[in-house]
Amino acid sequence: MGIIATSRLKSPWIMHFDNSSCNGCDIEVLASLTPLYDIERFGIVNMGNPKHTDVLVVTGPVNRRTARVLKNLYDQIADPKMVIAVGTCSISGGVFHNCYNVLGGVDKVVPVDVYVPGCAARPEAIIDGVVMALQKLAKLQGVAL
Amino acid sequence: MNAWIIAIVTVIVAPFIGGFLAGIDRRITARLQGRFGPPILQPFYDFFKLLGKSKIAASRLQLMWIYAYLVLMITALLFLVLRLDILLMMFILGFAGVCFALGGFSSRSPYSHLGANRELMQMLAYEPVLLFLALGVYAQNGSFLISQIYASPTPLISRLWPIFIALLVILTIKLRKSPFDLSTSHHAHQELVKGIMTEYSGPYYALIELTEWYEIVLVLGIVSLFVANPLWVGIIIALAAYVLELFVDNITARMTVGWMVRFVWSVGVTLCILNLIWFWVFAAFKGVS
Amino acid sequence: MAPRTITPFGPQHPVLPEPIQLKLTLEDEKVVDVLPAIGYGHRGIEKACELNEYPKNIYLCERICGICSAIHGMTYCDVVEKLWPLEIPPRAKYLRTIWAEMSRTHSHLLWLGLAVDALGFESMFMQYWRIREKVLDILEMTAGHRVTQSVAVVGGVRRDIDDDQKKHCIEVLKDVRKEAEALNNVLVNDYTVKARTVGKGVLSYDQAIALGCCGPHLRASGVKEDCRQLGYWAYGDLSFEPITAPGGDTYSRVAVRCGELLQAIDLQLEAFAKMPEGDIAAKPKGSPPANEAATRIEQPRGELFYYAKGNGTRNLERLRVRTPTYANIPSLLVMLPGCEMADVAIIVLSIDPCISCTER
Amino acid sequence: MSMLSTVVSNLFGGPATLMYPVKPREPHARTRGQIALNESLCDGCGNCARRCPAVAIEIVKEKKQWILYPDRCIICEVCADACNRNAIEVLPKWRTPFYKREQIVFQSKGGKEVKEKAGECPVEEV
Repeated sequence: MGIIATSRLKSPWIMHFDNSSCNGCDIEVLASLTPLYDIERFGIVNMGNPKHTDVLVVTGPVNRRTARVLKNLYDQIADPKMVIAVGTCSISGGVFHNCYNVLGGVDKVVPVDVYVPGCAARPEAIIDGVVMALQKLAKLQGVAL
Repeated sequence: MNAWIIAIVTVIVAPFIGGFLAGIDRRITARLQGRFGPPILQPFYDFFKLLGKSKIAASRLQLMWIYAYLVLMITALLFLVLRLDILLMMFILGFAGVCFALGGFSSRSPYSHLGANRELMQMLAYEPVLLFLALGVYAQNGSFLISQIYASPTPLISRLWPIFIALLVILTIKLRKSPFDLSTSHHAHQELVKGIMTEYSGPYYALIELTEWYEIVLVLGIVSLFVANPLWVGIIIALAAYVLELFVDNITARMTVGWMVRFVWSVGVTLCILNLIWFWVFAAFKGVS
Repeated sequence: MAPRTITPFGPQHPVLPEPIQLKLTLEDEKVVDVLPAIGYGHRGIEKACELNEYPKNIYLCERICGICSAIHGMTYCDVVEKLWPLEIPPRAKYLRTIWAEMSRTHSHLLWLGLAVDALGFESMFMQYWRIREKVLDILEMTAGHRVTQSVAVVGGVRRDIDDDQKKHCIEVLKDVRKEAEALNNVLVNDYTVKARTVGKGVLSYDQAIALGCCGPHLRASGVKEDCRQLGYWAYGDLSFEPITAPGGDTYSRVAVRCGELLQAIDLQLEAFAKMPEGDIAAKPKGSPPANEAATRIEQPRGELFYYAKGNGTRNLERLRVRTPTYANIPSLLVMLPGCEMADVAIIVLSIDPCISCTER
Repeated sequence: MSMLSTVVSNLFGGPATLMYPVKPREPHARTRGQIALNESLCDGCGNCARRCPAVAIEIVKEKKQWILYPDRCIICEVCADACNRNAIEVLPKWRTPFYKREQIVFQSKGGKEVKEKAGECPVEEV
């Protein structure tokens, strides 16, 4: 099992889902794939398909319509899976706290492992967030990162 | 007895070569795009991680097709390394492709269906060239046996270079590189998500990756047949062709299925037919028979 | 007749980073019908703006859209200023223009990257986004954040661009212009890109007007209309002509945005050269009076329309936002039927969809 | 096909990647990363909390506490502009991600008296 546990930490495939966010964090998630940040250095690939994903990256506050979609996507991901909430509004609703269609943070619908604050979260912070998610996974598995 | 050892060694070593090549592919692709790129061993990390994921299958049937795809691909590779019949190898390879497409059809996802449709269209494009290649080998050596290619003093490329060019074209399809990464693409920023592979997850997706590694070795092995004597020249040519594909991948956009079939049939198949006609006319003038 | 399948395109899809669903009815690979299902991005910002005190709404309006957030914030300030009415200082006008054009530069670079990515041209996507990082860097240097600039306040702008920053900005912009021009030449002349875009998703001149399209999408159909021609902020002092293309197809839209990218950089350079000295903000007195006002601003995606009604208190009576993407979505119903599944991604992206703007 | 020159120059020009965790990027002076309170200057007037668009600041006047909710803060810097005593600092370093949503409590020391109106957090009715 050792090699599988190590490999898990070296190859987190992410899927990005945008629940009604303002696009700020979405483009920052995309920007972290591009040459200047290049998160593929850590083996991170944006798969865009829940069946191949390990880490669900969620941006934006959950609203009444995307809550069902988010739950559905989370259920389709095979274990072990992690969820990262990127951006202030995906953590708590942030500036949209008094919008009538906003339920609040992502953790109202799916369990969140790491919260990446920032509005919009910087690519560096997103990299930090993924690394912290991996550290949590490593701790759960009892292997060193 | 000797054949058994070669077969076992091939089955074990080929995935390592394929995975290593895939890792180099990702690194070079990243460098071509101005990025740093993942570690060379990244495909292996991906593979083992996928093995450790929980098993979710959209349908039991697709698993059968995936196992068949893997077994047939290994069989085709064994035909190559054991220097058996090239025509039969091409048909086994074709059968493997059909199994993969049927696997795509056996779940209900529309993306998977469209991907499988495109996979069949891709086969329609590359199968004729592979068969013409087998015919060309027969025309030159009078035998379909790969061992004859190795025994023959004149390399295939000296007379079959048009077919070699056609093979380079379909290599793009086989390696799923742009402009022909239609049924599925490596980075999945595609209108069909992951196309034919959309519905596989976890260990089953790892099996597909494993099969792809065998496939890389197999198609590069076919390329290396063109200079079979000495073998190292053939291997260098195969690796050069692989790097060429990486460049082509990075300087072209993805084309459509119709364009691909038109292009391969008009350029690839025409080259193959002209090659064979020229070959036979040449032979007739020489008065061989 | 081939069997029909209904393929959901979205709300989660790797090509579209945003939640919009298109129910595509396909015959094999041919799209025969399309039904956009929107509402995934709806938050209810207009209502929330009525609950908030009016200065807070700047930051809420900026988060209508993260890509053109500076423009949203400044447009909101613009419409609230019209309630008094309040004249902003000339330097603030120039600074707003510069930040708006900087947003346009990064938005168009972003769009060009996403569009070529939808064509499967990953290496060019990486190049456009690499250049874009330079623009984001000067945005961060001048405004304080890469994405949400938060530079607007009612009465002017919050931050000034000093001489060192100005010099650095001009340097970077010239560099970006050179690189972007080289890449644009590659893009518009590339055979594979042409093969995928020429003649795809055609929208004629009359259709574009009848469907009420706006922005580069409209100009790509040959309609010479640009809100910046109204001369708001500093645009009256700057010389530019709207860039149009006659084709009305996806290729024309790519070409128009390539041209506008360079034009936006030229406008910034011109604005930097002409920028006067002076105050950067006027202080508004009290609350907005009971009055109504509307404003039209050219966003990277087209015409942005804000309507505000004050009632003399610190809250607005009503705020109405009409965003360009919302106006452009009906044109999808004309462009998509008849195309191939492979072209859906690029045609949908060719209107530069910004779903968070659309649904607010 | 003219992309070839670009990819070749990329291949030989080396990657443009900023090796982030090893070599972080120098932040600009104006960068809004996170906010923090200079506790000695704060007098608990509540301007910041009243103006915050995201209701991220809470002031408990009895305990002289200034509470920041980092999960709500959108780093718009309005609080820093609103503060009459320049007690709120904007640091260019972004806040590190966290596993749990926790509030950050600053104990204000300055301020002779706590004004009556302080601590009125505008929690809007929805």
